[in-house]
Amino acid sequence: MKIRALLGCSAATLMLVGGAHAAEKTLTIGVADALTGGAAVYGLPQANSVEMAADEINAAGGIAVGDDTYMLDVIVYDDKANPTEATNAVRKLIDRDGVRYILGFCCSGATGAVASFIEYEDAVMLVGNAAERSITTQGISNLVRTRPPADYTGAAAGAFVAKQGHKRIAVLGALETSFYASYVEAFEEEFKKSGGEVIAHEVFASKDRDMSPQLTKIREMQPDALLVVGYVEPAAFAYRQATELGMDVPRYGFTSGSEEQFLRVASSEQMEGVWDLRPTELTLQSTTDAGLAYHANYSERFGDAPSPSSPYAYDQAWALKHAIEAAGSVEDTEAVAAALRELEVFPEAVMQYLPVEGKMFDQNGQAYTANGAFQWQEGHWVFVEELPSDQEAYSRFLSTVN
Amino acid sequence: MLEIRGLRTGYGAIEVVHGIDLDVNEGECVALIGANGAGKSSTLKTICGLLPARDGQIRFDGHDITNRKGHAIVQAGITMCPEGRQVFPGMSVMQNLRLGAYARKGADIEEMLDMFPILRERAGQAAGTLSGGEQEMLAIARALMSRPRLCIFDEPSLGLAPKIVAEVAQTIARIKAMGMTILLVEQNSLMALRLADRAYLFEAGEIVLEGTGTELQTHPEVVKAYLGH
Amino acid sequence: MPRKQIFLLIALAAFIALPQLISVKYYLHLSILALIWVIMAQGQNLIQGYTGYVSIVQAGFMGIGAYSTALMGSHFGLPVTLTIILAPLVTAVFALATGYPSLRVKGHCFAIVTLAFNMVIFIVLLNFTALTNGEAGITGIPKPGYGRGAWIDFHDRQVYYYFVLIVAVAMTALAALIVRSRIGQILLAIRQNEDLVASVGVASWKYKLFAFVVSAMFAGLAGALYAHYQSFINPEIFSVAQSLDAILAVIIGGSGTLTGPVIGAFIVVFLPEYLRFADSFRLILYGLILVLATIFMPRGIVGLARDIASRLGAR
Amino acid sequence: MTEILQQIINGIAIGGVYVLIALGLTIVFGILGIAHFAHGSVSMFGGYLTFFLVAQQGYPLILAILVALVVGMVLGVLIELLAYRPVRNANHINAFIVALGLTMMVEGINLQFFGAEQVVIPTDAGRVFSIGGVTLPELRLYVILAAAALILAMTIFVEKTKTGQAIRAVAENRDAAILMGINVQMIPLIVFAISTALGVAAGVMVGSLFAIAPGVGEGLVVKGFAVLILGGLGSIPGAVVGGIVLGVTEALAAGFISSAYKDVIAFVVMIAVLLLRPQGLMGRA
Repeated sequence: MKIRALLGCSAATLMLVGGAHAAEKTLTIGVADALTGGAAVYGLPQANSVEMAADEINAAGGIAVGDDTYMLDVIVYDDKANPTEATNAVRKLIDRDGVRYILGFCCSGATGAVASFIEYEDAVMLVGNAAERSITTQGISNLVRTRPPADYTGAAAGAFVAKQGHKRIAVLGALETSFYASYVEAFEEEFKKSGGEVIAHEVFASKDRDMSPQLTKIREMQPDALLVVGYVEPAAFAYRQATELGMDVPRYGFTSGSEEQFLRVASSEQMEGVWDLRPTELTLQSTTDAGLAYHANYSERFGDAPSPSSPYAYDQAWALKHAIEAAGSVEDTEAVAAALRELEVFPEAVMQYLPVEGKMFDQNGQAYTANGAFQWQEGHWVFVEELPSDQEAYSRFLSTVN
Repeated sequence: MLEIRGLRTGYGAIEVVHGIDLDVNEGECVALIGANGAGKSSTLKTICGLLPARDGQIRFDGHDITNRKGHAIVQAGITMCPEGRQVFPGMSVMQNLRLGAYARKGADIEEMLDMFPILRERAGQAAGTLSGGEQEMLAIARALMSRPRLCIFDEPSLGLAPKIVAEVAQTIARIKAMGMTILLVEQNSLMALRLADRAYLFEAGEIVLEGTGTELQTHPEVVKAYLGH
Repeated sequence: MPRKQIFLLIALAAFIALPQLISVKYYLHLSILALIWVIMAQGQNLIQGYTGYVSIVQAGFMGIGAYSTALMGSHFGLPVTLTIILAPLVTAVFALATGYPSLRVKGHCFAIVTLAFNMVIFIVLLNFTALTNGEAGITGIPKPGYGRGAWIDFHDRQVYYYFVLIVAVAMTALAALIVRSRIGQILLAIRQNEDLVASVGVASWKYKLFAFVVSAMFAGLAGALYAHYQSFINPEIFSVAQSLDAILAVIIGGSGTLTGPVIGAFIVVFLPEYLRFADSFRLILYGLILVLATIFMPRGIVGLARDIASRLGAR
Repeated sequence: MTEILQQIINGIAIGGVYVLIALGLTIVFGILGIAHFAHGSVSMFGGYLTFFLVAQQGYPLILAILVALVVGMVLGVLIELLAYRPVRNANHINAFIVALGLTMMVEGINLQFFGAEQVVIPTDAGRVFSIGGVTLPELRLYVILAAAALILAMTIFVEKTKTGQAIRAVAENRDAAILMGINVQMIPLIVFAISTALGVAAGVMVGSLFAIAPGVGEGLVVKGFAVLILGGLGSIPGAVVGGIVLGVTEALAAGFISSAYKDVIAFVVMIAVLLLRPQGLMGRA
């Protein structure tokens, strides 16, 4: 008994001594993301993945800045994907909690609201799944984004579909959502280059679940193929109702939905042959070792498989760690923001980033990943091929947009 | 049969009936007369449970029915043929009549149609499309459908042409002849007093005079104020 | 001095001193939003509290004000102060067009029809992308004044706070003037008994339309102030949910009073902060508060305070 | 021609759902004069419950629907007793505010119990019938038939049964109904039970044909009120005609005018009816 107490005592003393050696400090980082409401499907896994990354960084010894080691502490606020709530959440993080590094951001509206003022704050903003292009066209020096804009993927998709030999294609999608609209726009531009034509732009709203009127109209126009662009919940209905209306043309899409999400709505037979043309994101068939580890750790910790887009936020945390270490300061946000722009793709990254001039983020703060063509085959999404994407060219193009 | 003691009632902050005593005996026809707003209709509504009593007691067949729910009072055997007829305008004449018998089992509509032949002609028509006189007949027939022991009439002649008024008066007389106990409120005081065995005169929420129909018909005050010559 | 005026002065002094008392700037941010909501709620109160018509389109009108000030600025290059003044007028045009058909029905149906209008406004803001830029919204909306570093810099939140405070006080005063005028008396009479008003030969629809349009102009102004404060707008902020918040503000504060909307606006903005602990239950809690308040406190906090004051006074 | 026919078929299925929602709303409005705004969310609760029983508890679909109907009826009765009855005699605004509060509560409860992800009630009906190019999925056919059956049952109930007649009587003239010996305290409870049952049926239809998700109920209740205004307030035939008209209008608008503005067009039709015929298509002047 006595011996064990003695041992315990000396262990405590050792730890005290160790602690006094190099100061161990806490760096609080913030997450603003949709934790409730319809967008929580995207936001909640992102918030989870940041917390997981923070723990992993801490376990690996934290962030080393000079003699100090910083352990990460994460505060998470719900922005409900609503612009006012997002502004409130970030204001609170900066003004009240004294946070300088803000991660998360799944959804474009809320992200745009924060992006409109973040430039003037002593803070760095890392955007995840929000795909609206304008977020990285405003030249905001303290903002970076891990997800490529939707039109970057749309162009690659247009070239791919043209290659399949289709000439007349009908689009059905959430075209009021601007990143979907920009996907279609870029798609159309590429598609036209090989003599194709988009013969219909039909719209569904995010709450619509009955697309049969639009599909009936499209059916009457006898297109070669159908392109469905939108959130997975309505898109799944579009696929199902297209078969119910007896349409048997090839179906392409940009939805990034999981197998379970589609199977809840449509049968596997109804989904057979559907293409999803999207950023490669996290798919078990095409991922790296880091991706497999991420999937395993996330599943174990949260009891649920991670959403394919959640690593955008996980990678933010690691990018931040590397940038702070490179900048050698946690206080100097300008230096950290600059270091992010200079960062090379790091081994912990889960998404497969395509560097621009050797850097993870281009001069606009935008990162690029590979795009892929996935096809539904007998109940599963199968990775078929990588879509040809030219990130260097797109990056130059992005710099010209304002 | 019906005994009212010290009844007070009113709307919101305003009291309109200030403690009245009133009796209706079995088989009797009692009329309440008086000026507009004297509290006659409010008294009737309170008896039927449409308006809460603030004070006093209403007894029917020896049972206290003060502030009982409206439907319970109908079940106890009191029914009212309301002011302005209040038929269910979108429903047919037959449906209106059947509703009259809602509170009891069975319905002898044939009997009622024999008594009011005009309703037989209109049986399938929506009640709202009937003329005023026809609606009054329907309202009376509907009230009788519940086989009441006390039948209350609230302003049955209101807004009707003189010829129809006479018809209504005859009808009430017929019902009285059948042995029905009747409590009647009527603007047309002469008609009321001719029909009534006894009558009460209301003034500003109080009963100021009581007597047989014939007595009141000749009472100088009544003659001067209500019968007008 | 009468008690009422003393109370008024104390309240005003408190609002003026508020930024100096706030140590965490986040609460200054919320206070600015709350003052913008005061204008919203005063407008809502005119139609809901004084006229007795529950309108569910206040956020839609706020959106029209916000988008019109932003678009007039970016398309015609008009100065910010001018577009802020014009925004309520643009809103008034839309309010006239929506108010006329809506006011043909009463009570609950009026509420539903106005709600449909809010949905229409929302759908148009979302889909008319050529003008509104759809869901992505409009970014970089300029502040009033002469830019960063000018002697009055509206980027400074304290400055913006006092700016919004002045407007909110002015609009509350305007609401008071309207309520005390003959028009206000007729509006009150309409709430009490519309048929009676009509029967004495007053064309009640004109007064209702007036109340509706003025209430919309309040919302339009609030929207304009919001747009320039946040520098960002998108349709989401102007959905039906926000219109319901405006109703909540009036009911909780005390409908048909001038103080009620002020209290209600602050509650609507600050309450969510204090309900964070129950984040996922927030909707349930909100709804419960609304139901219980309507049943047990139908005259809002102001009504409750008055009851308590008069009871204390009676002792 | 095929296209128009197909669009009408498309519209009738959703129109049937609108009718059921509107029927529930219209009887409540007729009896209590209340715009029962929470109706949509309560209906969705029924749909969610059915999903929960089928997908998570393994109940057969029919049994699950029956349980949901009963639970829905009890819930409807509770809502009337606890929320609407206390404001019965207050200003009509208060009743509407209570309705709004209830909507928030029920939406919150749905979110809490069933989550934010969309939910689809699984069914076995996967066949598609095709007649001359016009297609009709099996499930839609069932929905149309079920809606028709419920409308018929509702009509028979109101026209032919004593309780149904009492409900109509209270709607037409509350005081006169009291004089008939109708217990007017009981009627609202019965009405809420029936209304909620119809709503739950609509919720099950939406949940199997489409999906239930946060906000769907609110969207549906607004459409339900549009139907009421179209058809005539408190009118049962009005709800039937208005619901079909709205459903078909939406399909035709989406198919031939603009899919982005189909809801706007539906509301414009409602406003036009309001201006030209304020009492609604089937309402009495």
